[in-house]
Amino acid sequence: MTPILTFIPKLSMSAPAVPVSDAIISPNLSWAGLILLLPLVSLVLCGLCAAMRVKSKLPAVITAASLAGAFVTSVFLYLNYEPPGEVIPLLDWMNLTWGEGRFESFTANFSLYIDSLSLLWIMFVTGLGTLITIYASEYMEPDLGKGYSRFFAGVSVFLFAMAALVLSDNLLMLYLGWEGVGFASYWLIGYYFERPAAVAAAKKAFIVNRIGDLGLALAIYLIWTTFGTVQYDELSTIFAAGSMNPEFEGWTTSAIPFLLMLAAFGKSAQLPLYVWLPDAMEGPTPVSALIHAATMVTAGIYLIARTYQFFLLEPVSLHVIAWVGGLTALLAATIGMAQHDIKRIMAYSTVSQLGYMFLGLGVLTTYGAAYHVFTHAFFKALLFLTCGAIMHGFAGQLDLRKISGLRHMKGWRITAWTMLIGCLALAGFPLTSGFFSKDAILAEAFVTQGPGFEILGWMAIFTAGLTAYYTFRVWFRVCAGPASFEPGDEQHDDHGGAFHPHAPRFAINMVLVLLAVGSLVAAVPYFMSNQADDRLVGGWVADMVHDSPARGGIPGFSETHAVHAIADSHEAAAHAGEAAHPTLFGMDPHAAMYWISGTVGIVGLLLAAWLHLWRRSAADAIKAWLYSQFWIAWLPRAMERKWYVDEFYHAVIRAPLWILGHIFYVFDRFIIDGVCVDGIARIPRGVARWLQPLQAGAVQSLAVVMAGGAAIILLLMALFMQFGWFGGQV
Amino acid sequence: MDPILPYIATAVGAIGLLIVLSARTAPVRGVGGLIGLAGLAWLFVLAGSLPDGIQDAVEEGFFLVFALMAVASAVQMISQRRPVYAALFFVLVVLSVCGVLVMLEAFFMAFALVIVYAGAILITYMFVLMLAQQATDTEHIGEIPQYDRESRDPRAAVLVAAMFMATVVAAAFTGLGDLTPAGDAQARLQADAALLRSLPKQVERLAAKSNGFTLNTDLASSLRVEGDELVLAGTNADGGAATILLSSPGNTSHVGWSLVASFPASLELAGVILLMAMFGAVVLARRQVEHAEQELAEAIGAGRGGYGESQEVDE
Amino acid sequence: MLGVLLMVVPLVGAVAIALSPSRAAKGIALVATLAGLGIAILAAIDFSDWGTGGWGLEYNLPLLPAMGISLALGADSVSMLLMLLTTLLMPLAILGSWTAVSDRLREYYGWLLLLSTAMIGVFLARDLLVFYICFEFTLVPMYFLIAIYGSTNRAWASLKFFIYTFLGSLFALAGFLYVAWANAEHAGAWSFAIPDLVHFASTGLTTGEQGWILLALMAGFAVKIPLFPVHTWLPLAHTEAPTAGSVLLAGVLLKLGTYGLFRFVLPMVPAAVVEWAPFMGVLAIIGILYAALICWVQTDVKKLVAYSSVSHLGFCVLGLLALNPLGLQGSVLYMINHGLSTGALFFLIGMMYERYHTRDMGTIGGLGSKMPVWSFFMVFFVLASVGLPGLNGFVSEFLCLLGTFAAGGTGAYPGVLGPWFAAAAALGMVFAAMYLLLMVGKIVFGSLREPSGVHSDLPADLNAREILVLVPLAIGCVVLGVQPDFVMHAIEGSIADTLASYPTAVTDATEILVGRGGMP
Amino acid sequence: MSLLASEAFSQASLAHAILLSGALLSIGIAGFLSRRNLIVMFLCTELMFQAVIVAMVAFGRWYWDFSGQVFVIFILTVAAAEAALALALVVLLYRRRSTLDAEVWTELRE
Repeated sequence: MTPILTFIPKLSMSAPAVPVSDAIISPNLSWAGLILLLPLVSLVLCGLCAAMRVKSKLPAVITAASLAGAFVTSVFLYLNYEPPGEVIPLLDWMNLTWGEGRFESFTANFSLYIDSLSLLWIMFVTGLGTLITIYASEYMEPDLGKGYSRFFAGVSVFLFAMAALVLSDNLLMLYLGWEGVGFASYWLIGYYFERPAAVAAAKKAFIVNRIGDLGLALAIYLIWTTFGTVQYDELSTIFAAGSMNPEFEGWTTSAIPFLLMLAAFGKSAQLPLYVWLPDAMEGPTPVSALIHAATMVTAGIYLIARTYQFFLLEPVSLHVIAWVGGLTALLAATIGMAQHDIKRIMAYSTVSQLGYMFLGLGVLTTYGAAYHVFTHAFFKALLFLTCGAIMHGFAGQLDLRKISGLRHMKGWRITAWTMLIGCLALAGFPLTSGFFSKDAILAEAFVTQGPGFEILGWMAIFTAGLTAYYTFRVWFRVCAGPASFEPGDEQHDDHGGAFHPHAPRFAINMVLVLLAVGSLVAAVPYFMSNQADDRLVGGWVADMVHDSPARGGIPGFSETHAVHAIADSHEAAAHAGEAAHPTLFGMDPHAAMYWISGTVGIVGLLLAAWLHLWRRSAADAIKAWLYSQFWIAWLPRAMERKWYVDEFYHAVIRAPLWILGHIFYVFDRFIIDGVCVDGIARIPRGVARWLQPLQAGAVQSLAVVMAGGAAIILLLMALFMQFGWFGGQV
Repeated sequence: MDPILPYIATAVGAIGLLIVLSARTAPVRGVGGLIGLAGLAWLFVLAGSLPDGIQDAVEEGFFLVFALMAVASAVQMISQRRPVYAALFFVLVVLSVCGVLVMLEAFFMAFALVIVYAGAILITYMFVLMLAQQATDTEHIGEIPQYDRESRDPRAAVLVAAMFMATVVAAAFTGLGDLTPAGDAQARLQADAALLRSLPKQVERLAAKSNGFTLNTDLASSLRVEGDELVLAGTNADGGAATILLSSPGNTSHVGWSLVASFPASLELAGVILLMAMFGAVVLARRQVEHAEQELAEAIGAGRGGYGESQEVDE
Repeated sequence: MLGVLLMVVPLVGAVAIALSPSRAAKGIALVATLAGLGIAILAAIDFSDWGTGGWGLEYNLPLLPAMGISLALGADSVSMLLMLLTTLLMPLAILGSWTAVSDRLREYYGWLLLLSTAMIGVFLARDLLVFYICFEFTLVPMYFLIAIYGSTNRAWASLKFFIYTFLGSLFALAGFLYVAWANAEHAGAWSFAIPDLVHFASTGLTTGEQGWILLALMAGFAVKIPLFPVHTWLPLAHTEAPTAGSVLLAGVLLKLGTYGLFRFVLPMVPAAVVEWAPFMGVLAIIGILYAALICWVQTDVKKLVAYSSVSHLGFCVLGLLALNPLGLQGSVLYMINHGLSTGALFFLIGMMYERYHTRDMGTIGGLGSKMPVWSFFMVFFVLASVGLPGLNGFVSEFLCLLGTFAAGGTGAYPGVLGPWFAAAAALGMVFAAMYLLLMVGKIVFGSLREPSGVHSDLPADLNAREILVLVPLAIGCVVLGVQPDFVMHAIEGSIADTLASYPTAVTDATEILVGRGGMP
Repeated sequence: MSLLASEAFSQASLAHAILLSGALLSIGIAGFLSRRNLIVMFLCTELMFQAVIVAMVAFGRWYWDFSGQVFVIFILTVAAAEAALALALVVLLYRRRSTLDAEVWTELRE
């Protein structure tokens, strides 16, 4: 497919592949700080609204305005951006120098690092943020007086933290954003704090994220002790100086990627640490859409993309990422199939799609991962918002068995049709944005050599089929079929009579339509011509990723150097010439992938249609059969119970720690305090009691003691006179 | 002579004493007594081997007899059930001590002891004993009160006693070596001369006894020791230089002279002590009338001053 | 002159309270402490040696020239900051317990003011005896505050607190006296001035002697910090202490231990510190993880925060033992930050206690809906102590851990700790999130649970006075979180001086312990 | 003229005297500490006086210094005074509790 559309002028710039290291320090761009400042301002204003108990929708307006401003600023920033990227110092935070040596200074300030990768991220973060805030302004109406401003304050904090994370020029400010985003998700998941489930989910989210943050913190320490700096530009100069650098040997350089990976898995809910994301659905739906689908969960991918050079040092880490991503995708997809709550299904689908993105990172196509992030943000946000609209309309009803035939109901047509677009994109229906982005990843899985990447590729394709199945299972159950519904349990304003669902009004519909258009348009960048380098394929997103440290993962660059040991610098290897292209079924892997994933997508769709549209009874029959067969009954039950992962964590980590805590507490109170401290305190009293009888008051006992004492003294003196001190003759 | 032997002897003596004190029946006490005395005798034998050995067997013999008699009666005294017998045994102790004093040529003190101690002090004890032993009612006459029958646990007491004995034994066997003895007769005469010189009046009285002898004034030169005689120089009636012979004073005069010469103040003090003792005894022993238990408690509780102000209560 | 004034003003206040009727006690106490704060700020402004490690507020009144003892006061930037923290917490403590105490008022405020003098005395002391006397004297007021104004079994708690700490500091006295004696032997003349003793100890004493002195001083300061095995008095003392007592105990008294380490142990016995640093580091780490897990299972809120202080100060000690500027910067910042955030937490718990007279998380919960302002502050300060970046907890915790991490022998100050120490301690960050969020989840969020039949004349949510107490602390947390630079530059000088004797002492000692350059 | 003035008073005989006085002293102490009858206790003190007298005279003889014997006189006065007062007290105690048992008096306890 030759690139067809080249209409965005900016892309016509052509510049040599300049190493990113000498980013221009340009303080004149300090207006870029607005992206950070505006959310802060809206946070303060929403806080004031909360203090003044504002009843109107003012907080929503403030937040929407500030996010729109941030979005416009980021677009402007993108428009006059030159490839090597700029460092914009804003405010001093920590800089300590106690010597002139390499490891005797530590600087980490609030300053922005604008390069294509961060611009790509900040644009879709702020863009989606604005849309979702508008959606939330209507969605949160029931809580107008009660928690409205607190909600929007939370959204502003989230956006500030996400911006700080994405735009920061050093790992410490990234860490600030990282924890800030975790805190914001704690704040927003726990929005309905009366509900214990929400509070528990919020706590779980924050703690699991904190485990990820622990990994990031240790990575930062290691990086500073090994490289002496945490600034991106300084790090890239070190990397640009080639890999033969004294700092690179030793166990630290191989530990850093694994710690960064731990952080990414924590934040982007991958296999070991994904348990918090499904529970995070306790929060209001706009939160799930904004944070747990589009922006926050992609932070993990951004981190790995930003620090990709570390991963290139250690090829094993890339293989681990690929496998973890692939396995998570499969696992989440299987769980997603067995759930009934549409928001939980979407949550598991997010985990699964993130698995894809990590697979992309693992198989050296940062471009594929980034592009999938870009498209996924749109259609997943769209799907979440449609679920939100349904939940909002049907008084909290989320069970797909209780609602069907939405497209026939009056006022719900927009929701149904936008949901269809979203489902198509998610399922990877040919020519949709999801299709192109997923294929970019799947193809690379077959191109790059690595341990078991072939199996990973076929597993990913099978997962794509499952994705198509469970997506359309939702759509056919909810939107297609006979129109019938049962209201949910949140009957807060049942003004008598039968409950009739209130369809979403203009704000929600407008946002849904915009997002639907967005997810369709998201396919376009794939077809833009690649300016940065003629060998590039992948359109605009590839250009954006190309100018960033994540360059190593651009198709056309990737297949050569990952395989060889990191003997020579990866710059040289890239130009050494193309190794033979491995082919798949005789065709170029990308082209082949179009056909394979297309067919798999359609097969999944038809399966879902057959089971959930035409022959719903058949679905129930199969399910009953599965449960009846003892040898297979465990499988559906396990899938429905989410493979017992939560119970596993509880049994392996939480319960032992809780018992250990009690043991320590008992140990502390009785052994250390009781035995040691009080024990020692009891010694004097014991000795006193032992000597007490001597003072019993009987005259003669007193006399005996007195005389005895005198006698002993005299005797000792006499004996010493005679025998001298210890046998020495006097 | 192994230096540890005396301590073993002391231990034997102590064990003997322990048996005597804690035994119930007479024969066992007897055996204990024998063991104790055996220990003591062994000690005396060991002491015999000290330098200069035993000068005069006879004298030492008598000394030994008196010593053993003293110790035996002392043991009897503390082990006797009846206090009166204890007092009587104490008289025996005093007598045997006087014997010892005689052997040590302290004749005056021996007899003083008999008179004062055995005579006066013991009689007071007997008197008080008789007073305090009245049986509360007739059928108890002759019965030994409980506090006399059993002594307090003697183990600790005997142990302390043994320790004191060990100290004395240690001193006796090691410490005496570096004490300088009194020296021979000549030195003793010189000491007598020095004593007489410090008593001029006494010398004049002696001089006046021999008729017609006048003393020249300077005693220091005139009183001399020649050979083993004490000589006093002076002028006799007819103006010629003459010396008279002073007999070395006997024990009593020695004691008297040194008492007056070196301890005049203490003598007065002794008198005062005796006076005070008499007053004390009189004040303390004034006829007190029985107090009811409650008044007594109240008196102690209220703490109204000393013991003296008790009210007279009719019989 | 200002130094003496700082110590005298609270005394004058105490005397004034003694003379005036008990109604006026509160007012006088507040005026005295605010005056103290004013003087402290004045002193800070005209203190010229920020960042250079120089000494200001000099004052010297020879008391016993023969023995070289004099009332010598002086403050470098670290002492100045800690003194500012003390003078800030004092008025807040008095304001915080405005309605908490109703009987024996004069005595209560009198003891508080005496405590303030003693604390300032410790930070300003330049003479060993003055330091020790003030260090000891802090026990007396705190004992009476807990014994008289505490809750149920206050007698036992105060007794244990007093004897435990006192016994420990006796060993410290022994150590000090030995150094003073050795100095007198060496120099011929007795002198208790700290600079002389520090200089002599670090150069004149053999490693063996230094080892013993380290043991003695640690006995005194470890109890105060408190370090792991000797911490059992803290939860008891905290749960029984009145609000103001708890705040000052957590806010300042625990810092005396770490200040003691910073001012005496580190500079005085460098060779021994290097030798024992790994052992003490292990103790600190055990303290962090052990106390954190205990916090997690607590039901009494105050005991939970008390154990959290044990855990947090483990980081502070670890920072000190890293023996490099990063670690020390982190630990000095930690002393200040912990004072602010934990002090505020105790205020909040006190306010809740005044309203509901219970601290058991089982009987009370979900106050978010009923007391929104209180909940906001509670969540804010919990996040400050959890170490959320942007607030003060994070900066100090990060620097301490980075210092410990870097103390693996790479920088100019090759330390003796290393990555494994820091990794184990970093686990404490996760545990901190667990127990603090659990506490917030129970008390602030969830459905409202209130003990029945509890009457309190205070309004349901915070009144103006209580907010006035919390706002300065909140501002402090934010400012120190976003702009820690001005503090870090301020204490650079004195940290360099403290570590002056380390590069040499460290290199030969670390040969034994850690292979050159390699990670342990 | 001393009737039986034996020329020398050897160290052994001095030792004998001292041992005798030690024996008497220790028996006195044993008696004082074990017998519960107040009067017998005081008798034991008298016995201890005897021991001292023997020692005094023995050393007096050894040094040929009569202050030893003079001192015995003072011992006698003290013994007499002590006997008088002690017995007065014993009488009082007897009147108070009509028993001579030493164990009865335990009010001295703290």
